[in-house]
Amino acid sequence: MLYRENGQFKTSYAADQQIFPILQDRWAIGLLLLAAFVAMPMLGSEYFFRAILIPFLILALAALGLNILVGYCGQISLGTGAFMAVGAYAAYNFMVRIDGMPLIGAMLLGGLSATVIGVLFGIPSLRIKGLYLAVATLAAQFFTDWAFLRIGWFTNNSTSGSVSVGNLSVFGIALDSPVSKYLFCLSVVCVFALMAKNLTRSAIGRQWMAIRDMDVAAAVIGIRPVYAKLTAFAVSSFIVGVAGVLWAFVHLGAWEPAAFSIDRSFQLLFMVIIGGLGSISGAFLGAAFMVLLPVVLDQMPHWLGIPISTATVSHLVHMIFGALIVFFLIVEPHGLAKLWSVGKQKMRLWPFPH
Amino acid sequence: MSDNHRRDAGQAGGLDASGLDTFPRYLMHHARQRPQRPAMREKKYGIWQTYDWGQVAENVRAIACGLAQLGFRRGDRLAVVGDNRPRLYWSVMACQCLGGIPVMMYQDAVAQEMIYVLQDAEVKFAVVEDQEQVDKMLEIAGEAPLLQHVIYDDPRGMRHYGQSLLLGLDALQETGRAHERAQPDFLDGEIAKGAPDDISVMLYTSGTTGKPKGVCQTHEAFISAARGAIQFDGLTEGEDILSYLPMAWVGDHLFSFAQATVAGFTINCPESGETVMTDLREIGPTYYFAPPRVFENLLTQVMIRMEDAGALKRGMFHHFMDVPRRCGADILDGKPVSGGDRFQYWLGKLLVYGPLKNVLGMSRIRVAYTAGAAIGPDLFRFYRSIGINLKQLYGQTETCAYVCLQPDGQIKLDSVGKPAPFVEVKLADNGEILVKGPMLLKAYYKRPDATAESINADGYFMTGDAGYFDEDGHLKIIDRAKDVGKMADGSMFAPNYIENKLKFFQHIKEAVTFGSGRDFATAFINIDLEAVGNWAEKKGMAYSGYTDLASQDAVYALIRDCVEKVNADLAADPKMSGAQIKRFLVLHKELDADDGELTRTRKVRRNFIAEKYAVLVDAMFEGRARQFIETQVTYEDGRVGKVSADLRIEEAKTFAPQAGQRAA
Amino acid sequence: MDMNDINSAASAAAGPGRRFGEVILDLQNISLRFGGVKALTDISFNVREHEIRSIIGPNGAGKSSMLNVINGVYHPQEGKILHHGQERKRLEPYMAARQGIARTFQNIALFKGMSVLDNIMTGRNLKMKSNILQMALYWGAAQKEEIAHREKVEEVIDFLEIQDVRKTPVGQLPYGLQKRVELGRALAAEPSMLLLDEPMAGMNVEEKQDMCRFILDVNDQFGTTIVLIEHDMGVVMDISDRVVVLDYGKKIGDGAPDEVRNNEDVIRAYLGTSH
Amino acid sequence: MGFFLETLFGGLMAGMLYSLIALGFVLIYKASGVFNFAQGAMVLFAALAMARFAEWFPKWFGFESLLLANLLAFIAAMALMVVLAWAIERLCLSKLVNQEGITLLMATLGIAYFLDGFGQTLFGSDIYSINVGMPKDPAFILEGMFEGGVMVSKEDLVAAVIAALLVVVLALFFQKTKTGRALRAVADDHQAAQSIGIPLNKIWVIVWSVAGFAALIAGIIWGSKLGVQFTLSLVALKALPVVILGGLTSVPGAIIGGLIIGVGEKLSEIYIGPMLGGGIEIWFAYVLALGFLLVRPQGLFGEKIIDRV
Repeated sequence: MLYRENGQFKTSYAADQQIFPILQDRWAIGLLLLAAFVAMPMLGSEYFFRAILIPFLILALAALGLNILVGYCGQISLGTGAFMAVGAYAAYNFMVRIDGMPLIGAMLLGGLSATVIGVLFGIPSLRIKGLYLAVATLAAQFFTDWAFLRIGWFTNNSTSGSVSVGNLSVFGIALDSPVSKYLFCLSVVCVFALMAKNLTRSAIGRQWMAIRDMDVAAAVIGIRPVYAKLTAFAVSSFIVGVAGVLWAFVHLGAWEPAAFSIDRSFQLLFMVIIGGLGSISGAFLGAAFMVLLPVVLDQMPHWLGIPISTATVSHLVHMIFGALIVFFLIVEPHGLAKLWSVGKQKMRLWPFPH
Repeated sequence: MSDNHRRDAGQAGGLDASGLDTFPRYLMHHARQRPQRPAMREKKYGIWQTYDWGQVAENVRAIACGLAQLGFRRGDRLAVVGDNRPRLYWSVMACQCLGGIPVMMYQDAVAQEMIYVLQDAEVKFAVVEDQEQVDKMLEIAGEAPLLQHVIYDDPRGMRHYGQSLLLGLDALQETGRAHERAQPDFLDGEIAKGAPDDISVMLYTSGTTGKPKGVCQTHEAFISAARGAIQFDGLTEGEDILSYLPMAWVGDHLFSFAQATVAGFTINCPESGETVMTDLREIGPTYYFAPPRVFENLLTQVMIRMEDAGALKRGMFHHFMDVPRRCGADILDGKPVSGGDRFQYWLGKLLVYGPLKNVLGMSRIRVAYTAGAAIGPDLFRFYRSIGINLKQLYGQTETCAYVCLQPDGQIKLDSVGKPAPFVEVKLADNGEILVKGPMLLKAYYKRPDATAESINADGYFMTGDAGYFDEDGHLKIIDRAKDVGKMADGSMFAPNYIENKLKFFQHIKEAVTFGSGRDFATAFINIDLEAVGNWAEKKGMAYSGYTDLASQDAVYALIRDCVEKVNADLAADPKMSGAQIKRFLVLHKELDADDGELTRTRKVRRNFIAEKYAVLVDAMFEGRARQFIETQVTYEDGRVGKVSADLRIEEAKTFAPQAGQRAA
Repeated sequence: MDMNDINSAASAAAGPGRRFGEVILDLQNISLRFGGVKALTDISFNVREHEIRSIIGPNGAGKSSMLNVINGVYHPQEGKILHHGQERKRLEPYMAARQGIARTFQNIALFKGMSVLDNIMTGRNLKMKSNILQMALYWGAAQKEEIAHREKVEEVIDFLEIQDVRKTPVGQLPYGLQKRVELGRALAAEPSMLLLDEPMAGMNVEEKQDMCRFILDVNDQFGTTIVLIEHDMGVVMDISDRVVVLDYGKKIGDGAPDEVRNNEDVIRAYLGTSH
Repeated sequence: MGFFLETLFGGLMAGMLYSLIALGFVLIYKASGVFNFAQGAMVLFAALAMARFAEWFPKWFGFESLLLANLLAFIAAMALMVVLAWAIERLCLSKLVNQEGITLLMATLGIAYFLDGFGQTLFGSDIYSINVGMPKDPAFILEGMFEGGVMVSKEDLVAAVIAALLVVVLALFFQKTKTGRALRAVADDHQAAQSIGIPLNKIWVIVWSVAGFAALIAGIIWGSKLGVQFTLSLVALKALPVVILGGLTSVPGAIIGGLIIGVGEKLSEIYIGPMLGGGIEIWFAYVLALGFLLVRPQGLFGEKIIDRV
């Protein structure tokens, strides 16, 4: 309806292959970024940053990483929490053991550590598929849960089992306020989202999708399954690891292994399914949905004046998520992102139905 | 009485002192003035490959020199056959540079039809698009002995063609570049030899009667027509036009070739026939020209697609389509309108007109023209009401399609506007429209008899159309002058006029009326398979094809309704009330250009049809209720078959002259 | 079925000047078993450069298994394969692709979640050299490479006349077009040998005609060697240079189309029953 | 030595329970190709139903007999599991026919989440106990061979007997009843199953009901031992490596796999655990299964997977 595409013709492949080929979309994304970077910091309350925006951004980043593995490459993972944990603890160790380690450096090193572990646990994917792989990734989950709990070295022999970081700063700017934390997360997420998008529209992204859609055919045109799958594990774990660092350092500040339990893994998988397998925007939509729904449900009794206990709310959330997973798998496996793009397509063809 | 209308009486023609009086000079001028501006774009390999004026000039020079090297001389004829491709336009320009005459041919003509033009125009060289056209040329080369070289643009599938006649355009350009390097001044010399009254192009008339005639137009004629139009509508080098109508049609030659070359704007060539709609959407031309049937097909598509929409959306669509019917014209023409309507129109623009234009690829249109046939009032109103500045013009191949234009803000549904700049229009005593101006043809090729017949002693071209000027000086066309006949009782019978009224109904695709010298008028109807088919599907009617659908009772009832509405309309016009359609039938087959029933521009060949279907005509006037007929048909692949049917003839209500109401 | 149209299209394009080269692929005494089931038994035949080599036989004769052996999807338990004169050890499909062998599948094996353009782009993947970091930045070399390969892919799209669907998800295309896209994906790899597994199955006459034309054009313009499995005898006999006939996993005939047509074993096993 | 045997027995007992849960997985996988991640949630759901019904019925109907309460609760819980099986088939599986395994797996994850929430909404989320009269005191066996004998929990013994019985019952069901044979046919060939005259969707309902039954038994045993609480749902995750080890399609595989994992877990915890800091029970089973996967992906008793192109 709002689209005016006449005259937006492409005279070069570079223009044709850009991420948002439609002018109106570029405007929309520009406005969105402007709102996120400028308007939000001026308007948002502290609660809003702490409880909604920051978790949303970090979980979206993790979901983005997971989506590369599950949505683009078709390799299931139930161990996302483990890779987040690896990122978080690795970064923690780099911070406490190396003097003057900058936050960004620790974050990237944390990501790299997660990559190593991710690839390690991804190796079984070369021989096994689907549910078997799910078990392999679960193994990663349980193993790391245990390792960070029981092996004192990882926690710098913290007696309580909990570790914490303080006095974060980036390029000399202290991350002490919710707004500064929010802006830091936002920047990281934007950079990674862009890079993830670039990968998925490049040769490597096509290799992943080829493996996902039909692995035999992919091998026959010269795609090495080993390479495609392991790169997907590597890239996915890297992003997930970085998200783990942000979750631990920026969002929590002090944490124990339970922060990255199997529940986290499931939560992220659900985000990806509800948001949309195989799309970048799906990760954001899924994360927004998963973060907002409990908040809304929590507030609902107040608005409606019906007393519902917090426990009941959390059970309701479980039920709704469970039902939605099944619903989306049946009705729209590509999730909210697909609904969004269908809506967009309708807008482009408005007033025609198709 | 003789009525004489003319604009810019002080100026004799379109040429001025700038020295830009031939197309090659214009080309070289743009190559110097605006070498970086896009001259042509072609959707190929997924993107719009762009050629700026500098590149176009370089390519044209290479082709021209290549042709010269092959022995192409001044005055030689070069046939150009194919879809709208940049390199074919360049070939036209190259030919003009050398003082040759491009002969534009319809690319969908079968080989046998092409023989005539090749022979008549004594074509020596041909530039064709692809293997398909090459095959046709090779098939008939034996019958056109003068043909020396066939140059093809697209080398696809040509590997094993060993014929010495053939040459690739790439190879031609290579030799041309070598030639140019050897004799850098050669081509400029040839361009300098050109004169404004040299023939710039030969376009063949569609030949409603008799064999096609080659219309010879000079550089001056087309340049004047182009300049006049550019000045009239304020066109600039920034316009974009999508060229997808046959290059052999005068409309494409004026709008795409001549005007773009004069104004320096951009020609855009679609990727293929299947992608025109997508390409139109992408380019979003600012300047647009198409015959009414294109607009009609688009509207039919719009309506059919809207039918699939949900009830809410459909309701919204129809509601907002009604708003401009009330006030749209006034808003476009800047007249005062109530605030409520203004708001509704604004809302409609947001919800319907704007998006609709976007989907149709018409968001950026500043000026759009239609011509070539009468346009239905509903159709015309539709496009104007969604905010497209659609106007009508009047002209023919012999006048570079340039006689009358509708000025902005003075749009009438049933007129073709005022005489265009440099054009003088007057009416003969029998109502025939006579025109004079720089855009007139130089001659019909090798047909002095025909030339003399159509240009009178005072230098006026006799259009053969009958019409009159209304009180505002707008020209109104009624019919072909020779077709306007009299009924047995002496009242006027204008078949085209009635047929057009019939064709304005979406369910009627073609109509042929008879009545000259008879007691009453009758009509053959062709239903529109898409529209009627859709209508039938909605009613749950089963049908197995055109012939079956055309014979159904419900369809007859539908058509009778249309005929009666036209009758009511005719009854209101004292001059026409005697020509109401009393009997009609729905033909069992679609009239087809391949069967010779339509011209290539889809005009009905009435006399041919009257002869071919004489049994049916007789049956209608003799009052029979049924008539058996067997007809030969030509299929798309060229095979010939027969269809037969026992056709029903039905009566339609007629109205007393005073009782009629305006319906259409 | 009336195959005259296809035949004429084929012979027009085949024309003169076809050149056969050396034997580039030599299969010697190949046997393949799945568990206890014998799919191929002691089969030997060769493929010459630039020829169109057809494999025919009734359903279940082992034709597809043969192609799968050639490009490394299956590994025969016995026998030798010489490619360009060198014996091939255990070969994985992606290695076959590296050696210039591309193929299409009997049941369309397109990447359903991707557009036509992306599907064909995957065919270029072996030729793309950017590393992950460059791709993530999508800048400089990576973008240039992407564009360069897009140009090649557009040529394939143009060649196969599928311009109007280039951005359509392949799942939405009709069957005949999907087959064409699959051929496009194989062609994009610029293979020296193309294995086609029933490229015309399920097509109407017009689509078959088009496909025939494409196959002959590929063979002719790019000199690609083609190994073809096809059920339509009219097509096979018309466009093949040599034909090998399988029945129950055994070779029962091999030679020029006319020889095969007159071979009694072949007539009994195959032609006699189905034609 | 005595200590070793004690550990071994302990492991076997735990393994028997793993086997029970794994049985549920195998049944469903065999009959419908679905890897049922919700088996754990079903165990929790069944156990919650059992515990709460046994608590509520005496109050609602005014009787005090523990036996009657347990009996009624068992019947009601079983009925609930049948309804659940029917609902899952109706609302979910029937709409995902012919989807890829990975999609079905994610769907069962959704079901698991839903059941977790649903069960706790219906029955509450505290810790409940199931008292079906299981003996709680330990017994000593083999006193003649070792000093002090070997201590085993009677509860475990009873549980093991029940589990073994269940396996026998299921085996009989599959071998001797018409429905059971149909179920086996389904596993081999869907069309053959239809020719027996039982519609596929009905078979699925039956299979899920049987899996529900297995879940209920497992739930009761675990619940009476450890109390019914949310973690029960996670215990079921332990059964995953069991099926991998034993082979997804093999009933005996589920039993033997369960025993191996149970024993391995306990022994490794005692003998390797201290070297690694303890608590390796959590991952031992998984790492064992993972290692096994790399060597023999089809498991001990599973059918070899052949990809045909």
